[in-house]
Amino acid sequence: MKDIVIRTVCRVIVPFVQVYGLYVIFHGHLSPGGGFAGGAILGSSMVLFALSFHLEAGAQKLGHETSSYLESGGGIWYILIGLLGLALGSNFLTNRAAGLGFGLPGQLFSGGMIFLLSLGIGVKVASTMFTLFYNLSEEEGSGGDHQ
Amino acid sequence: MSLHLPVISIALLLLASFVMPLLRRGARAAALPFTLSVLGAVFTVSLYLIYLVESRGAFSYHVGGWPPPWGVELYIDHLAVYMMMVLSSICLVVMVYGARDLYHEIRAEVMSWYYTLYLLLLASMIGIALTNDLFTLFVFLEISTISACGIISIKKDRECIEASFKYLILSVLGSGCVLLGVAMIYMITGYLNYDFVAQELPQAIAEYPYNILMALSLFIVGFSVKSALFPLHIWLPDAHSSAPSPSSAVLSGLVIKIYAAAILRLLFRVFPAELFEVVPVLDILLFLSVLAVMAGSIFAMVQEDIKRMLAYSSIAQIGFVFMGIGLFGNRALLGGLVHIFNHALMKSMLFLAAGLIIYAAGIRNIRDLRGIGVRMPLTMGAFAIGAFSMVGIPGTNGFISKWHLALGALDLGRPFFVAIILLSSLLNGIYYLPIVINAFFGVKIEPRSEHRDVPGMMLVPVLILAAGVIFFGFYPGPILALLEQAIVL
Amino acid sequence: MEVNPYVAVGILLLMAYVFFYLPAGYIRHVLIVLLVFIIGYALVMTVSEMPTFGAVDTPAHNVVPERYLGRAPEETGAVNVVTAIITDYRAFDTLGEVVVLFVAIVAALSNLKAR
Amino acid sequence: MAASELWGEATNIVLSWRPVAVVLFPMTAALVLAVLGVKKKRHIGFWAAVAGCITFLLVLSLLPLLREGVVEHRFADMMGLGLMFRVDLLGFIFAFLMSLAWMLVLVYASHYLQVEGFPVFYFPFALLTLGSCLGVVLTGDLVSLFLFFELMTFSSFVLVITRRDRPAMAAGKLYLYMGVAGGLILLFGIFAIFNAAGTVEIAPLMQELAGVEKTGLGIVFGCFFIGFGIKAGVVPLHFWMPKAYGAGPAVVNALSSGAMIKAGVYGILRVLLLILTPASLEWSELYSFALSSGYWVMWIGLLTMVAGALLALFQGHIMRLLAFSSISQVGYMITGLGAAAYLLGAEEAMGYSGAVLHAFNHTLYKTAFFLIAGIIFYRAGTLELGKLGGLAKKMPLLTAFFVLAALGIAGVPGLNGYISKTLVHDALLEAYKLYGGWDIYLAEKIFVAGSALTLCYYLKFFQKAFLGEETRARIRSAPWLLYAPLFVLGLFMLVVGLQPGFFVEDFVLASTYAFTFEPYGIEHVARLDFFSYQPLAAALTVIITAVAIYVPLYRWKLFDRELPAWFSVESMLMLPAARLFYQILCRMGVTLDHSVNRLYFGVGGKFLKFCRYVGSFDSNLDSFFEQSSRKVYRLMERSRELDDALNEAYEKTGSTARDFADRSSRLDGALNRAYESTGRAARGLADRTAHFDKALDKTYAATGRAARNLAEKTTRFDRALDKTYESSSKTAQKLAGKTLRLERVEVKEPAPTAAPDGREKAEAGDRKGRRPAFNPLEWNIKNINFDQLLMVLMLGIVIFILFYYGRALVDL
Repeated sequence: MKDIVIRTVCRVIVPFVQVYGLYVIFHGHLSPGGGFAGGAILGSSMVLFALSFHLEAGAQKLGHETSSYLESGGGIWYILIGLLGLALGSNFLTNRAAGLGFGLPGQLFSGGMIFLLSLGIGVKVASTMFTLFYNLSEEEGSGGDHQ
Repeated sequence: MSLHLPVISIALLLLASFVMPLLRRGARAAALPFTLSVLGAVFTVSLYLIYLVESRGAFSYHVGGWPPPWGVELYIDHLAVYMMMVLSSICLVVMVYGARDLYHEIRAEVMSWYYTLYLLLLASMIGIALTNDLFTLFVFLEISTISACGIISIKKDRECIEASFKYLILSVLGSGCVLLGVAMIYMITGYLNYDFVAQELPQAIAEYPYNILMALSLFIVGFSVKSALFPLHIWLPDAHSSAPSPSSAVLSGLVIKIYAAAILRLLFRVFPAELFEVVPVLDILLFLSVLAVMAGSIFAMVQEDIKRMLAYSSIAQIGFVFMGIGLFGNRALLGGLVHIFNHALMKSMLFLAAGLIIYAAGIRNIRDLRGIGVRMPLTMGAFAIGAFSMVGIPGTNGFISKWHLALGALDLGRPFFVAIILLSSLLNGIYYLPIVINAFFGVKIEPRSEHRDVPGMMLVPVLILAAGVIFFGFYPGPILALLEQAIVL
Repeated sequence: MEVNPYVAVGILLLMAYVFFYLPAGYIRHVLIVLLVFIIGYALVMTVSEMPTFGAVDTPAHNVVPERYLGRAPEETGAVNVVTAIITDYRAFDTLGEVVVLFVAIVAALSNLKAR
Repeated sequence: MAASELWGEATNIVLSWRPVAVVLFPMTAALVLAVLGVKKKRHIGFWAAVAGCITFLLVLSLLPLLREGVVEHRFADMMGLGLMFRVDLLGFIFAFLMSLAWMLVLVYASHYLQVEGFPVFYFPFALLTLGSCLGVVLTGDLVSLFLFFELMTFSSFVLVITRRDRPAMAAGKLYLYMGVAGGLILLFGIFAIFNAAGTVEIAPLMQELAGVEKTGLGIVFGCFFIGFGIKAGVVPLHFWMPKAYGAGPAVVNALSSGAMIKAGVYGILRVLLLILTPASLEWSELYSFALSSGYWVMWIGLLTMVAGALLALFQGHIMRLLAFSSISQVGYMITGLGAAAYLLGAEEAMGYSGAVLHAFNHTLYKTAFFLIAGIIFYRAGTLELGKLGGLAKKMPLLTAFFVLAALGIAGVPGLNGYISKTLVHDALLEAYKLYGGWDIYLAEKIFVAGSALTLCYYLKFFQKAFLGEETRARIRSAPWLLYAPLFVLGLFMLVVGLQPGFFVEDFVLASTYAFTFEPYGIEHVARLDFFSYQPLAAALTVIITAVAIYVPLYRWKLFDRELPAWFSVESMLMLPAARLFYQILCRMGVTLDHSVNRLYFGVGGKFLKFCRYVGSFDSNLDSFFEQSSRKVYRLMERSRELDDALNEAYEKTGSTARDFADRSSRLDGALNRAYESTGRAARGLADRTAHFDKALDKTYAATGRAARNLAEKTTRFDRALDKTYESSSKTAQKLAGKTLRLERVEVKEPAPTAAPDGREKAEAGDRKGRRPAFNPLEWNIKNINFDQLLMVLMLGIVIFILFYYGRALVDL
């Protein structure tokens, strides 16, 4: 798509969308939202970028390798936080009872592991959307070339 | 610390599967040892858990430290550790085999994906075995469904894609049924935890009879699609015969059984026993299992592809497990449950042996197996042991499960099922024994393709499983002792 | 009302025959439509019997949501109860969801890359 | 009694490893031989013979232990129930005869098998079979017995197919399937016993089975009888034997006939006389069951005896003749056992000891016969009786052994067969004495006839093979090792025949301590004088009858002729029976079929007519549709013509309209100009009115101020009104929403229906035309399309649960 209007608008919009996505992730424990929603917003911003420019341009911004690192990293992060509760002498995925809770309810840095877990989920969801979009569209593109 | 072991083993498997795609280039060679060591660790953990449960009884684990109705609970009882042991042991042995076999069935680029899916499959099955929560059950069900499809379709074959697609569609249908059932149960009881649901259900029966029945039937349908009970088995032969041999072994040996174990838990721990006096669910399961036993054997008799024959035979064997559930007696249930392990041993061994034959001689057709016993005596010897076990010759573990099933049927005064069991044994004999006879004593056919040497790393797992078949045929004591405590009717 | 399970299984098998083995034709279509209606009726019955949505005396209004709604902020530190449930009370399920995403992508990729 | 002094008490249990060693040693030896011996074919025979001898010595080593009591060894955990070895004197007798036969045959085979080219699997599997046979007779519970019985089936299957040619494979498959089926039937019996009694130990279980119905007991016993009877070759189940024997070499047949069929007999013996007879001999329901089952078993035995002998009479092949002879001899044992059960509480020891001794004797002479047949094959290269002749001159030693064995089997006084046959015969006589009745009388006569027939076919064998003109087949020399086993067997035969007391009293009668037999009956047997007038007279009767049968047959040269096809096994008994059965079935079937056919034709004809009618209706309908569509088409054409005409008319009117428009535009221009001039006049007028306007404005402003004050007052009033409106409008909105939804539902448009085009129709027709015939081989479940509501199937369960059980649940 080489429409200058779309490109310009997207270039302007994408950072805002991403900031909004991060907001949704980070304020998941305070307001409606959370890892899944915020991750979806983040992922869709990248998809938007790739759609409006070119697939390759998108791939330059966020390489396949990086996205698969993020992909696994989100899950590993989640499990490691779960094991943190275990390391602190409590059960798997324990939050406040294991001493992870800090801050007053309502503040940004509060709720202990919930914030961190949301981050992991957000990264995971965003990279999943992006990776899936990329692989499927590349597949289609290469299939078209062969025909 | 030891109480955390069940959840640690799940977390370890998940962690390993997450790490697996990160192993690139140089580290790729580490994928296999890494996978094997994780599987070995889980197997060791499962053995230790058996010891733990034997010594201090069943215990429950509250994930996140939240008590049951609020948080997720894992319940580690005898049945759970039994299933965990079965799953992890067979998975370990099959993976040792797959280490060499997979390279000629799938491309090297996707090997790490295969390990990932394999570990995820094991993790989800262990999750299903351990969980005490309906929704967690559903989540793990989803994981196992998708990863099971993944390890079929990873072999880039037209047949594989078709089969796994069919499997996916039907399996997702089953998952949908289960989800709907879970929702209904939650709607009328307000709980997701098994124990609390069981507490609430007797009251709920009076108020919402249709809901509870619908939920029950949805569970049964969902799980029978997944475990390929007779009229819903149509996805199984394609899926299990076209998959790579290690996948077939795991799918046929374990994946269809874990759903049977899950439905067993639901039926006997969640739903009240009075329900079964009014609703003939168990009878329906029983007769479907009888049909499965007969139809599976008869279908298997007309097959020409060896893996397809084994797949049909699995349909018959899952019928035995369901027969144990449907008979609803201590001893019959013992027979059905011990058949989970026994069949996992022998069927995975048979699939691996078939895979070895395909690997070494490139033969899939049963007629071409003539005289192969002379060329591959150890492989065919293991196959023969498996075949004897299928027939139920004493001294093999197939006899043990049939013995207990038949006695269980007689305990309940239903000799008809004994006759069915024996008849199916005879049918098994009719299609398994000629293979063995022809392989060893048949007139040799000149091999069409060149004969590859069988690597020891592939042969050893098959022999280990064959030794297991014999060993547990003579000393089933430990398994039976464990299961006797698992059954609380 | 007692019905023989044999009969039930027999009819089930007949259905299996109809749906799996009967060649496409009018009988098949008519039977399918008939069954869909019956099942639809059954489902409607079930739904109509469900507890009234939002009523106070629904079974789902028990100790579970009570604690979730009343004590989530102090117990978990999260003001948003939904997030508190999915990432703290039932964080294990959410781990499962994350794994579902992962397994979906792995399965898809392994299929695409295996070619 | 002397016996109880010689042997230990039945209650005294000696724990020992020896029975396990006896069973495991040959199996281990088999494994070692299989691994090491495949390459060194020459030595494998020697080592197998050594292993056989060691096994025999091991079996003999049980003897000192038996003097103290019953030898036992248990593996508690094995197979869930425990594996149990238990040796009493009866088991020992069978183990002794089996290991003896095996040792001799293995010694013989180590040389003999060079004619067969040393089949690789023979020796290991022979030893394996020996181990499992010993296991069958040395175990103490039914499950262990079953384990070894199945093992025996599988290992002896390999022996049966030693030759690997087509008939051998066919016979082997028949043997295997019969064995597996028999094993499963046996298993059913074991299940039933275990379920009813709670144990599977071989001990009197009748009391525990008291709750079982008599038919149930009959079924259980039937299961055991069929399961063991298949191995023993009882007549309706014997048909695998001639095939298997005809296809196997002598060394295999000697084992099968000499020892393996004894395992079946042993099983029947244990089940009939121990498990399914009451422990005490007081009259009860159970007791009558034992008696009646004994009666029927006796008759089956007699049938087996006579049928086997009759069929043996007309065999031209030595192996098959001997096979039928084996069947016939098994009949003696079964008869003896049946008589023992029938005489329970009186003279049961007579039948029992006859059966056991006959099993022993049969091993002696039938092994000898097969070994002799082997030597004939070794030297002459053929086993067809028609091609042999005059062997007596060339092989006098062999002839002597043959005569010895033949006289033994025929029951000539002084040899072993006489003793056991006399015992069985006496049992029948005792039964006649006790119960009377024409049937027992008949049974006794049949027994005599069977014995006479036995003598007959051995006479025939002798006459055809050893006498007459000399064979043209090449004769080669045989090593002495082939004759050595015959010496041993001959010695045993003579000893048993001349010193019957030793065997009968010290072994056979002593072994009754495992059972609950009447002491006086045992005494009676012990005091029996075999060389008194009555048994000798009976033997003489048999011989005279035999001669009376044989001479006419020989005179009319019924044996000399080449046996016609209808004279073979199948055509003598099997085929007529089958044909009769078939005809009866056919008669019934045809009648049924005919009537059904007529019914079908009648109904079908009607239906066909109906179909035709419908078809014609259909075609009428078709033509109707066609005609109507043609008319519609015509109509359409006409309308098209109309359309064209209309089009032309439109065009014409169009051109006139254009003219008209041109003219009107001109008119327009003129009008425009007129407007312009009037406009200018109007502007002047407007200027004037503006002045007037300003004046008016001022007045308005003044009035406006007054009006605003008024308005402020009214707004306050308005707000109050608004509030009322708002609340009422909310209600109205809700109402409107509902009506809107209703409207939407009503306004929903019907979906356009797509017309099927011709190609699809053709495809559908094609699919219908290619509907496949029912062929299970082509069942490919892959092709089933599950696009259409797979779910429905599962929901069948839903329906049933919901609508039939829901109501009952509400009442719960």
